[in-house]
Amino acid sequence: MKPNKAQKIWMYEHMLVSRYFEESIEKIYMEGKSPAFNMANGPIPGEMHLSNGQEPCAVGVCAHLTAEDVVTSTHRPHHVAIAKGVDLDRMTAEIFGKKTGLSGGRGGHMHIFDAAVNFSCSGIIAEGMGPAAGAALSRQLQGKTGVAVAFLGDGAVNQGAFHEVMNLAAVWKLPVVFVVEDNGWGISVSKSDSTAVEHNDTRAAAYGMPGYRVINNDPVAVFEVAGNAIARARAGEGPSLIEIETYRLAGHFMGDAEGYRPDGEKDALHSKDPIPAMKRLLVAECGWGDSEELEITTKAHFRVDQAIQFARDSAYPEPEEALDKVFV
Amino acid sequence: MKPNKAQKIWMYEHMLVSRYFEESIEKIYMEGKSPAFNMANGPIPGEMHLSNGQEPCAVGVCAHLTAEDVVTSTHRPHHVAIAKGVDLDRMTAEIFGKKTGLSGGRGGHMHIFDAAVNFSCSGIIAEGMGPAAGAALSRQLQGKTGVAVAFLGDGAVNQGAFHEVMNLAAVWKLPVVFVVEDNGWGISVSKSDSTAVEHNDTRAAAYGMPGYRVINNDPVAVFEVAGNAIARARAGEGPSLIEIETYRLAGHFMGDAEGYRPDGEKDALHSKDPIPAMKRLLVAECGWGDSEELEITTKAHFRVDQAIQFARDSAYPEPEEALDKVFV
Amino acid sequence: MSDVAQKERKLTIARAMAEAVSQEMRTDERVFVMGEDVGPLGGVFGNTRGLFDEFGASRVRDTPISETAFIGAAVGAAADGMRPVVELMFVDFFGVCMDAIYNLAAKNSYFSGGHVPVPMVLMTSTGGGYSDAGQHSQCLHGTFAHLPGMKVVAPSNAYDAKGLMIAAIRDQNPVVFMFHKALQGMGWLGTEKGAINHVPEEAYTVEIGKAKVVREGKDVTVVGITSGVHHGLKAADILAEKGVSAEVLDLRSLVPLDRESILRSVAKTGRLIVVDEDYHSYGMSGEIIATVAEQGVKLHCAPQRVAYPDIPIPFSRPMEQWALPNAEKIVNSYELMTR
Amino acid sequence: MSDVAQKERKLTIARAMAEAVSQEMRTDERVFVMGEDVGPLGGVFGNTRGLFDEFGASRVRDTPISETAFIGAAVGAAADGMRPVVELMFVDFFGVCMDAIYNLAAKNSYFSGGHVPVPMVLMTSTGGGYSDAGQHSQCLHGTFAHLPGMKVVAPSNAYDAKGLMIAAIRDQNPVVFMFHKALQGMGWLGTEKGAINHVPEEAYTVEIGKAKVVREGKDVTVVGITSGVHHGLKAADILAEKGVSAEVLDLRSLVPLDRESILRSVAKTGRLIVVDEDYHSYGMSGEIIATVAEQGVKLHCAPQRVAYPDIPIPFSRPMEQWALPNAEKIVNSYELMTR
Ligand SMILES: Cc1ncc(C[n+]2csc(CCOP(=O)(O)OP(=O)(O)O)c2C)c(N)n1
Ligand SMILES: Cc1ncc(C[n+]2csc(CCOP(=O)(O)OP(=O)(O)O)c2C)c(N)n1
Ligand SMILES: [Mg+2]
Ligand SMILES: [Mg+2]
Repeated sequence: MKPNKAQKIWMYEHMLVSRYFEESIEKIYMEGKSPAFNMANGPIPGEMHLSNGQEPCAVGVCAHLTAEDVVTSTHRPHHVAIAKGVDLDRMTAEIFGKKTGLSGGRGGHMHIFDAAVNFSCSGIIAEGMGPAAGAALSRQLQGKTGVAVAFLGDGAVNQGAFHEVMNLAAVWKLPVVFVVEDNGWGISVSKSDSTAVEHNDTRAAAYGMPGYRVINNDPVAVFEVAGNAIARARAGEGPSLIEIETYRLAGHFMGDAEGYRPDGEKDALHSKDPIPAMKRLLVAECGWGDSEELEITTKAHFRVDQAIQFARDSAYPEPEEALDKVFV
Repeated sequence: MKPNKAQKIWMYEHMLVSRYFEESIEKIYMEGKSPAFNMANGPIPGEMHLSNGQEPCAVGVCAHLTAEDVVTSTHRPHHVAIAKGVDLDRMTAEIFGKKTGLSGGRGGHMHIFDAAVNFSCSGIIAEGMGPAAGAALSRQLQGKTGVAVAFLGDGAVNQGAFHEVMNLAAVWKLPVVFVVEDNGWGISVSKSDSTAVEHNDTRAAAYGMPGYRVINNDPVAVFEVAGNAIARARAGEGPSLIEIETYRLAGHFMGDAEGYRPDGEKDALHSKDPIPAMKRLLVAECGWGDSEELEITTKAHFRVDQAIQFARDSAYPEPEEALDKVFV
Repeated sequence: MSDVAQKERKLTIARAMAEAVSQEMRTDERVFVMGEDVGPLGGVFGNTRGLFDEFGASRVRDTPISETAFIGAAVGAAADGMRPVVELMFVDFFGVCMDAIYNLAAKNSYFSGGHVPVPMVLMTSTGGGYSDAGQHSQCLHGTFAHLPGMKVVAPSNAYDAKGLMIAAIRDQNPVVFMFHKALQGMGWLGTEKGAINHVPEEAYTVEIGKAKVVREGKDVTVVGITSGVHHGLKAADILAEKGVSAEVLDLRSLVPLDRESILRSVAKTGRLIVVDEDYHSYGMSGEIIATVAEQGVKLHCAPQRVAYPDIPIPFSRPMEQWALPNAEKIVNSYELMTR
Repeated sequence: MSDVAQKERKLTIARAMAEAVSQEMRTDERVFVMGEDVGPLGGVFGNTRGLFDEFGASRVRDTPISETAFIGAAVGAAADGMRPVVELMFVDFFGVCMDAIYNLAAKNSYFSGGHVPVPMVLMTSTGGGYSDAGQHSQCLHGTFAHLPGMKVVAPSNAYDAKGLMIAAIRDQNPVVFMFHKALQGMGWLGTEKGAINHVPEEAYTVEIGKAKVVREGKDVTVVGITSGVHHGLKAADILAEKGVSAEVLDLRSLVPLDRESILRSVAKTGRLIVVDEDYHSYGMSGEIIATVAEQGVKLHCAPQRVAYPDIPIPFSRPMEQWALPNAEKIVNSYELMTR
């Protein structure tokens, strides 16, 4: 299925929101961390994994999902969370560790939970696979609508959980789709140094599951392939695997010197930045002009700035709140 | 490569030894366990997983191995241990929990270790995969000869360790061969109810590894396929996966009522018992006669009876020895 | 009397567990069971017997040997409104799936600020004594109890097993339900008569986090769980013959831990012996003794523990039986502390 | 003096660990390194920096994100005569690979009757304090120490780090080497000055299983490991100003545990405070207190612990900092026990 104009614009808009969000987080993250870079300092402490460049994976898939559908994401979750419709104010407040955050500051950037849109993520590689399959099982058992999508990285495919869950989902014909964001790296280790096959879509055959690969980090191609896989899941025909060639434009996390990158890789990736590419497509196919661009950009910036203001204005939790919510 | 006469006889002989060993263990295991079957009682307490019917996997592979080659086996290890040349007296004593056992009675039937022939096994599903790959890595790093073979069951293929080790072995081109003993069952759960593909040889492609399937529990066919895979590993060309269709003629463990078996399965399997089949082959192809049969059977029984006598005659360890060998 | 006798309804822990799950499945559509061989076989240890026949293959699901997958799936199903009861066949296998248990099931409530609770039960068998060696005989309740976010219960008898299981299924939080193989009442694992007791037909709960004085006494408090409780009761009989009155406390739950009941009993008796089949160091026995020590409870003599030594569990019977806690060791411990 | 100053060779724990491994690799062909990002990157926490350049890709191996595979492989390589040093990037990830650690590496010596030793080192980072949240900030040394068959060491300073690492590599048994991120001396994780100390150039060992009195005192014994030692030292300074003389004991090793040194110190001071960044219950703090209690050491007051509460580690700074042990809590604990 091809995206119509509205869907293309929806994708572009969410790509813009996500990118501007990450750029803003990047700046704020550095507050209080210079001259001496110490992760513990600043308004956003701890690790920070930015998704710049990987927006196509998020929007191309989530364009087909509603709030009732379930998504599990990774340690690099912002773009997916935004495309899934997570409450941006409360997500930002969570990243700042504020009381108004989705989890009251208990989780932070690697632990974004928004029950209202069935989104969650985690910091352990491939850990979202099981819960996605389980949510899909829940819908199957209850005869309820809704599918589950598990996002994971190319490095995560080599984790045992991937194999176990792929097999289980296939044996039980669960309404779930597995989406591999292939940015070619697992921190400093390249996909080719860690993966025995060139591309992971070939691994779907090991589970009698359809496997697809999308190249060139193309949101429209992702939309088409994901649309079919998700429709298949909704129709009760079982799970699919999609590997998307995408670009990690930033470091693995903030503070990464990226010395492991081959010369020129960074520039080459930036020259293929999916956001200008998507804009060119809108201009070519959807009569996109400066006024539309200005309007959508302004709107995107406004939403993000508003969320960041909300986070900054929010209070920190009381220290003792650390003791709550261990059990409910 | 085809087995010559001597190799066929070697395989048959070790099949006989293994089978008679299991039949003897089966009898002895029941001593002290009737009328009330209590695992804790008798000369051989605890769980007992017999290998009756799976002898072809052991002899067809181990016919190509020497003492320096490394083998890791499973919770169902006797046939493989015998084919690998494990000290039968001390292995039997270990199964009886005697001081003269390979591990002084600390391990028992699921933990047979014979360093002299580089054999080990364990009670956790797919746990032998990593150590086999590691031994292969050790040989690769040291430029030493010798390959490693990991045996596992069809049920174990769905354990995460399988996936991780297959990938690692392929990426590092390790001299290791993975042998799946496909008896169609994981305790009471059938392969078809737990595995998303019909046969696991297809899963080798997920690691860019050659995958083979041997049907009909045929020792000669196993010999041929394993010979090629092991030669490939010795030549430094990397790992392979072999799935062997085999038969579990006994229950999962002693005491298993086997109510989960479809009607007639047990009889059908016994009618395909690989031992009489192998004898017919020797008769047809190697001029095998009653005298040869009598001689080899007598020899096999003698060896096993001797080992069992050794185990029975051996003393139990002193209780306090339980404290030794935690650290060396 | 005979009237009471008729009312007696003695069950094994295995049957009590299965009855609890089936009763909850009848009244609560959200409850379902997953695990290896929990279906037609009824569980290797009998605790799901009959469920497959009554509820069918979709609510009583045999799984592949993929603990990480199906326990992770249980977390996702629980988050989506179901009430999974999953089985890890032997606790010894926790090493292949602990992430799904301690990082996922146990922490999602906290990570989500309480918005995504994980109401699931993880059943798992523990314990040795029948020569199943070092990968099939461990208790490991201390390992689970050390990690925050999951409740940990372990019954010593069928009555508690049913009540704790129903309480666990109805709990909004992940509950690890550890059943000791020697107490299951499966003939082939031997039978501890003391674990087979009266179980009411109707559904009832035993509150999670409350210990129980299973025998009153005034000279020494013996604290234990599962098998340790039965060793303690046998020791109390022997001590009684020697004129010593031992109180036996069944913790029943390690998380939450009923520290009050421990302190109350020890304050009364002035002596403490902790019995634990789990490994000696950095586990339950140390925690119980520390609980009493840090409160400054006045004792007549130093508290002692009868725990499993810090060694893998040996296969050979003489070595394993020697290493296990038992009534004699408890009696000796008492005599040493009062010498 | 200036002469001594020149001889001073201050290193961070990260550099001391890398130096120890490189020196052993030079003298022992069997030693090699495996883990995620241990190669060109030099380890996320700097403890393999320089090794790849000196020894190359075959002896310093980046792995896929497959902990079960490469730790299991380390066991097989060790059994085959090699001396692998493998890294589990964060101890929080133990849940995906604990079977290979506790059932395989830790038990093969026992299962083989001592015929197949497993001489390997598992390096893993621990600890929080920099807002890395609940899956990247745990200590968990109690979890490893509870399970038999592996030695567990954790240095508080660079001198011990080098000596313990060399001892671990030369040990015939599996050794879990836990290094605390806040003590690594990586600027981006903050810097604990007290962890950076003089490290002799030549190879040397620190005996595994021996605690060290890092500050002598007579009024109270503060027992800790890694970060806890530094909290204890800071508390001792504060207490000194109040005229209280605190002795600080750095355990350095949890398995084997140097119970003698603990008892000796507490017998002298008559007071005990255990500091632990690992979870409060069923862990190290309970074991240390029980060790003293069961020996009946006469104390002036009840022993206390300053440990991490039984909650997942929160991300938000005010909550995490409030939950962590620190010098003030130790001082308060002392003042409460002596009030
Ligand atoms: C089980 C586990 N092992 C290791 C890590 C440390 N780690 C965090 S992110 C990462 C790289 C992941 O690579 P990939 O899956 O490709 O995702 P990407 O970072 O490229 O988005 C690693 C190794 C972890 N979080 N969990
Ligand atoms: C990790 C793990 N999960 C479950 C078990 C329990 N278990 C022992 S044998 C077995 C079945 C194994 O089936 P398969 O691998 O086909 O070997 P087979 O018994 O058929 O020889 C199971 C589930 C185990 N030992 N380890
Ligand atoms: Mg990647
Ligand atoms: Mg099988």
